[in-house]
Amino acid sequence: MTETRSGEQNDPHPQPAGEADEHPLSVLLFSWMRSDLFDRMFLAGLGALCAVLAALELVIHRHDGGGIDSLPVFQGVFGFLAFALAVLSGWPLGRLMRRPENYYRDQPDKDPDNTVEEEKEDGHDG
Amino acid sequence: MNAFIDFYAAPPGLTAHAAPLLVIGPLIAACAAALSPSTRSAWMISVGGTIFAFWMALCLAGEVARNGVVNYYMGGFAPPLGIAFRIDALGVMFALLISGIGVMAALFSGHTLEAEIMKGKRRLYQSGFLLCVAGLLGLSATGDAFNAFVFLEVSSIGTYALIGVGVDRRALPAAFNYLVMGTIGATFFVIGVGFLYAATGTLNMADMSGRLATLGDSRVVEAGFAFIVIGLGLKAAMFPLHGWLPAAYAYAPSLMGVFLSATATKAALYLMARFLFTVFGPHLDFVGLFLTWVMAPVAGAAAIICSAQAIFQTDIRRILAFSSVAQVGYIMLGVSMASAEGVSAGLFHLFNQALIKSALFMALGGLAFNIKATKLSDFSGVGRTAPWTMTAFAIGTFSLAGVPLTAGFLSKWRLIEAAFAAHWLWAVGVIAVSSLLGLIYAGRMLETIFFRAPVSEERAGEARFGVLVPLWILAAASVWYGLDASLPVDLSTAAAQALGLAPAGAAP
Amino acid sequence: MTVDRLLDIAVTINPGFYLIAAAVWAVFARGPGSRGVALLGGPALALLALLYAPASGTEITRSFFLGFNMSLYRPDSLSMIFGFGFVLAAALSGVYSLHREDRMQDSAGLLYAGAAMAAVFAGDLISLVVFWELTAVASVALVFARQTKQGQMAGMRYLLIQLLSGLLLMAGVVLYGLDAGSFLFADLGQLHRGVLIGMLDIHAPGGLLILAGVGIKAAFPTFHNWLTDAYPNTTETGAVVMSAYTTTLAVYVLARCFAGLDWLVWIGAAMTVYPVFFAVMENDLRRVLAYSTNNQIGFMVCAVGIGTPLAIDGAAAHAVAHIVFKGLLFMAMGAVFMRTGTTKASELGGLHRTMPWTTLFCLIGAMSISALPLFAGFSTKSMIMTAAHTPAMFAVWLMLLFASAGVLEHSGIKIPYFAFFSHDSGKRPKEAPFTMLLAMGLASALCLAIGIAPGWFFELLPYRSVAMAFLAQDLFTADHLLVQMQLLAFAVLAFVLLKRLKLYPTEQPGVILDIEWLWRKAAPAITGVLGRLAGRLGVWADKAFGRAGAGLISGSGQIFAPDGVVARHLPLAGAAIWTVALLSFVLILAMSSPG
Amino acid sequence: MSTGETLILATLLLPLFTAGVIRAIGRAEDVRDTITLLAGIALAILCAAMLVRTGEGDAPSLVLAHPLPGLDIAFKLEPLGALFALMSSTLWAVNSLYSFGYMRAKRETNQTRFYMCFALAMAGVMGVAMAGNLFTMFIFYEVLTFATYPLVAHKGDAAARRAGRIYLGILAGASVLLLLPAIIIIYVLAGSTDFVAGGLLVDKAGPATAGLLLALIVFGAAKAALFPVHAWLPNAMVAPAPVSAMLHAVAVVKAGVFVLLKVSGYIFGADLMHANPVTQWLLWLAAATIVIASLVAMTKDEIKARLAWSTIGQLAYITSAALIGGAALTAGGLGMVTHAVGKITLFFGAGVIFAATGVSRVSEMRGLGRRMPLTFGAFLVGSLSVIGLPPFGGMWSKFLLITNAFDAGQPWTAWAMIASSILSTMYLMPIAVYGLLPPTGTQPAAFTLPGGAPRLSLTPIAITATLCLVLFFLAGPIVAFLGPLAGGAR
Repeated sequence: MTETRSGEQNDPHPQPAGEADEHPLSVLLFSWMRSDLFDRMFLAGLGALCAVLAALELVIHRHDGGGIDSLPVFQGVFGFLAFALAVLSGWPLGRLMRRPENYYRDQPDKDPDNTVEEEKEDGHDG
Repeated sequence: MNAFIDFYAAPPGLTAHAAPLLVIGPLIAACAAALSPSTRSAWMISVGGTIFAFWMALCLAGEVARNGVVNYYMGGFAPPLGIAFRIDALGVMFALLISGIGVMAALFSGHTLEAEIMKGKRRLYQSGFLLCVAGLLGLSATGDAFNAFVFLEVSSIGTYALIGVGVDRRALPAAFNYLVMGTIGATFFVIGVGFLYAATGTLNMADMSGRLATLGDSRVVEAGFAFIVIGLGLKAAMFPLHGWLPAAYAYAPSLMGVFLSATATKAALYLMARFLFTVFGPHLDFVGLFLTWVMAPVAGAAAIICSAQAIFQTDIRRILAFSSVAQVGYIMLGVSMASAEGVSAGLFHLFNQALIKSALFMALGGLAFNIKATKLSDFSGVGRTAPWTMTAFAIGTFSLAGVPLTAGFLSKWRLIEAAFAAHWLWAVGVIAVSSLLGLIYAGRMLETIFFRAPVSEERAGEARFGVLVPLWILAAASVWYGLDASLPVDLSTAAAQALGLAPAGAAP
Repeated sequence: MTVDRLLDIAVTINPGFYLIAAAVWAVFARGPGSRGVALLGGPALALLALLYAPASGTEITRSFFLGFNMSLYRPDSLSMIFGFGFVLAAALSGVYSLHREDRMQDSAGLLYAGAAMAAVFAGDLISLVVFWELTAVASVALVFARQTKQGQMAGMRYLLIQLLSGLLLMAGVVLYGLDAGSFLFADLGQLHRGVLIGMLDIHAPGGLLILAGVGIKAAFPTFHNWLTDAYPNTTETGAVVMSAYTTTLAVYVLARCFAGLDWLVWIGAAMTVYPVFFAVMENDLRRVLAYSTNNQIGFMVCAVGIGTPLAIDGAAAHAVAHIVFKGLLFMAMGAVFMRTGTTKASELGGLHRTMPWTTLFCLIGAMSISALPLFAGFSTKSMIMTAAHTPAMFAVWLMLLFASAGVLEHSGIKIPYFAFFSHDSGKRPKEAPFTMLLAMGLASALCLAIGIAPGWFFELLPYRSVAMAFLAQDLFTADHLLVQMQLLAFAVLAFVLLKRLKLYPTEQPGVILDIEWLWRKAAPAITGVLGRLAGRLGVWADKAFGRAGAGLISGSGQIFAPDGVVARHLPLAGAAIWTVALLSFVLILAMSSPG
Repeated sequence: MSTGETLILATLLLPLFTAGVIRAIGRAEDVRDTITLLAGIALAILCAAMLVRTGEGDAPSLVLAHPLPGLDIAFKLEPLGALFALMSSTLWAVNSLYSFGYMRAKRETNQTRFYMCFALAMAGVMGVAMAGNLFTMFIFYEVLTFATYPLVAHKGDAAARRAGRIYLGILAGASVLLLLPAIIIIYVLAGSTDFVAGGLLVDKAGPATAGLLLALIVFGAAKAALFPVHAWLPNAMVAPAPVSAMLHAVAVVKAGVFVLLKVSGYIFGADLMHANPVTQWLLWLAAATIVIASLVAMTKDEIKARLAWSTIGQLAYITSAALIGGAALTAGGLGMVTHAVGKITLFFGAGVIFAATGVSRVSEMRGLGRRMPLTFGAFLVGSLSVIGLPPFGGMWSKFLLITNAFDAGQPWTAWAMIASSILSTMYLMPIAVYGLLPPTGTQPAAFTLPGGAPRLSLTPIAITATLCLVLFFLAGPIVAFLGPLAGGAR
């Protein structure tokens, strides 16, 4: 912990992107991601890949269980929908179930007035 | 009695006359003490007289062990003309007890009379004490109902006087009360004996017993029975007739406390047992009814109520006195079972009780020089300043409360055993509860004595050596008989047999 | 005694004991050399013991202990693969934790690994219970090692739940063994194609209790919150260690005891699905990984429930692979946690600039868990998916497929994306220490090794021939690769589209309610009320007893005291009256007697 | 006199003699303390010798006195007694060492009386352990009661005296009112009170009588602290820490359950325990005691009160084993040992903390373990053992107890034990864990004692904590040793 905090203090003023303290490996491996080209082409590329994968079904014979999975591009469509469902359900569920950070009153005290109450709560949790 | 079978304590000539000598010895000593030149010589005579009596009791024990019963006719005149002594195992047990305690009390008296009795009266006091001893011994040895009355009164009259003589002013009313109640008891007793004489025409107890058996249902006999048991009940401090006892024991000079607590009520109990079982016999309906419906409940009540009263006393001697009444309850409870186990357990308890109570009063009396007051609180922390005295006191208290490894424990054990064997479960409960109460008052005394801070610094000092010797003999006896009770068990079993109660066979 | 003889004895010792011995060493170890001996020597010894282990199915120690037959070491092909996984985990976490000297964590970690390993090789239920409990004791130390109030409380909750699991297991084992007349695995079940699996009957006395006990450790739904509670609350190394053993051990025990139990299919399927939703909402990335663990264990549980040789192989293989890639992900998050002090997605982002190695390894882990072909997860999970892909279990297969897409979402994308890319948090932490990177590198290599050439790995599986056949005929076929790539590519497409459309929920701080609410919020409130009530009751009872006692004393005092009732009614002057009364009574009694 | 008789006599006399010597040389503190320690070690060696002989089947025996016909003060070793004697004597030696540190650090008064009563209490324990019949056992049971009273009331203030009165009142009261009559009734029924393998009362008492007697004994042996005769135990916590540790974790309370185990095995026998109608009720009561005592323990902030309530619950485990009888007695015997070692460690810890810092409330101990790592570490070990977790001895006893409860068809007892394990975690673990972790709120109390924890008291904690671990491996041999008690192997 202490090590971490000191690490944080070492550079208290983070600098903007594209900077000198970037790791050389990072430049090598990941800098292309920040390029405009990548930004523009990524979605298109991905779409193309999906199209190719769908088209390949015509060439490659697919084993299936005989149910709806015999529909064309079943796994692709299912993957897309499943992903979307999982992500989109985060909205309503989050509203329903998200509570403030210290909901369980187990965070270190930031508010000195809270101390007394915290102490009381401890007994029940043990 | 097997312990005494090969026991020849004296030359045969002396042994032959042991029965009268048992009584005459202390009587002569009493006269000698009264006439002796000094307090010290009176004390030595007193010790000598009691030792002689004890010696004679031992001789008798040997004779009884060998022959069963010792009959002795004064001047060779057989009853009904002559004065007859008839000593059986029960009598021997009491003779041994009374004379033994007498020796201890006499030893003890040498160092305490100075503190409690005015200078001029000390020799007479020794004399009175010996008279008491003689009376009680006579009671245990006589075979004649009227003589029993005489001996009872000899000892009682001595007692009344001796209680009142002390420096404690409160002793005077106590003695007066005792006198009144004791006399009522004696009168009842003699009235009862008169009834019996009218019915049977004899005063010899053995003869009386024989003739009563043939009489059948007789109002006269029944009236006599009632007067005798109530009269003796008064003397024995049977609940609720015990009112005289606490004050008498508590305020008397300590010599009397030591001696009376061990012997006086016990002698009356002896006589009562004698009449209940030898003269009348438990086979008579009214005796059975009395035992079951009067004696047993009254004894149980005594064991509980008086133990509870003892808890609340502030005066340490009154604690012991109430405890005595409660113990009488135990003994009577045993006797009222009318079984060999019960009676022998009761007598065993009686024996232990005599040792314990005299030891306890002795310990308190031994400190009379140092502690004038008798309040329990005055004894705070005495355990630290007088450890030897108070350790003996503690042993006595343990035995009183029935703590294991003491004689008192074993006799309570025997009592419960007998009660269970007689299917008296309520009596088991009574003894258990009363023992608990006993623990409480014992604990209260010991806590004050050992665990509280002393009241003041200068209150220090042990009892004198002369007191410690008999005190520790008694305390040691309590422990010894707690480890090996064969002697008192033997004595009490033989005594119960002498009363005509055969062991049920179921006894282990 | 010759060296040979010593070696003969050495290989008959449960390999877990070597790790436990190393744990004892670690208690006293100071300095990097000595610590290295413990952290690496222990696993090395255990690995040797594994390599020279006796033939499958032999009972080595059959001691008569406590009046029960116990078998401390019974290796077979099922235990070997799990043992192998635990050795890997111990070695990797050993390397990973070299950077920080903390003897308590070192020894607790080794003890934990040793206990888990010993449990896997135990040949009877009693030994299993003992080592099971030992894992709880050892692992809780790792939670406490966080040394924050949050950690303390989480640790207590963790310990209680683990203990509850142990007690249920113990009670179940006792009942089961008493009923069956033996506690030995060998006596309780029979071999299925040479492997002792599914040996317990759920309907026998105690069977359900055992399942419940194991179920808690396997984080069955509604019992899963100890996992999401404890893992985010340990130290950076603690989570790595913890992720490897407890749940994996539970999978092993399920396979050993309940393989083929159809409930497990549905329980497992449910386990794969619901964490997906929680993981989406969750902000703390280590907690996301905990949900992800839950989800992955679901696959294994489901496979165990299917119970065919291929499914069992899949469960075992996936369990070991999961140790590696989930360990790798936790290592990466641990490095982030160590360097930044947090793993909250809302506070992270853009770390790839200064932590590229960590980023790289994390990505390998993410691809592995997402089952991208040529990565470990693909090789192992495929077996499970194939085993489940039957008409009879079509619904289950769909659930697993949904969960696979979900994994990609939370572990494949969310973890690396929010930690290392996403919007720039401005944090510029140092790269992780070398030993940490080394451990991550080794784990990554393993992921690739299992993914690219799984043959050597499949050799270790319980049903070796089935696994080899699967490798030869199914794994790298074109249609298999195609459908997997379809699933992943379309899902990624969904991600990118949702992101562009701003439909992807932003990361926001907060706590997500889960079933734990019951014992973290409701139970304390209820016990608080009850406690206050009981306290009042106690005070009242104390007072009542006090009053009763005082009343008894004063009452009996009024009766028995020197001036009390008894004394008043038995005064000296009244004695004559009593005498006469008693005399009359005795007279009447005597005269009324029948004679 | 044979070797066996000499051994028994020496075992009895050694503590008595020690008590005398302590009394005589009370002023010379160092000599006195050394003698106490040496006596403890010597006694442990004697007990070990007896244990070995008993294990070889050559149990020493001795008849000391015949107070009444058919009633002997007799001693006869058997496995359980030998184990109890060895356990108590070993822990006495350890506890003596602890006492020196504690009593000196606290500058307690009346230390001579303290050590003397301790030695006397050990004589009582030895007597109870070696007793050959119920009568002898009762005698020494009472000796133990009375010898420990001054220790409980040691401080001598009003609170201590009150506690002493409750202690003596309940213990002596129950034994006089209930235990003694029961023993006498047994004596009347069977003609002796000897411990007989298989049961003295077999064929001598009907189920109803046996039930009555059992109830009398279970409540009469109030040292076993079954509800509702438990009240003395929390009250006795006014005593100094070594007393609580030795007497209320080892000697006194274990004497209570030891009596129950012996009575179950050697007076009633398994069949009579099973056949009589009272056993079931008592088992339910024991189960209730287990759970309720644990719940109460959770509410106690005062550490010794918490430990005392924990003891009440744990004793009921062993009482349950005694009630189940038969093979469960072995489990009870093992539980007796493991709980003694675990609990004495906890009491040692509580005492050292109190001596060093004056803190006796759990809520004030947060972070204290940073300053007293050894103490709190040992406390953790003791906690784990008492809870019943590996690798500590308590695990095996808990396991065996639960096994036997299930085996005997007493699932409620087993479930009560399981529930109590959870509860015991909740009341024991926070003490050590919160102690060892850095404080979160206020800073922990400072040492009031210069130099911190008394050195002499730390060694014993380390010893007993180690013993907790050792017992994990010794459980097998102990169970094998106790085998004859269960009437053969299972």
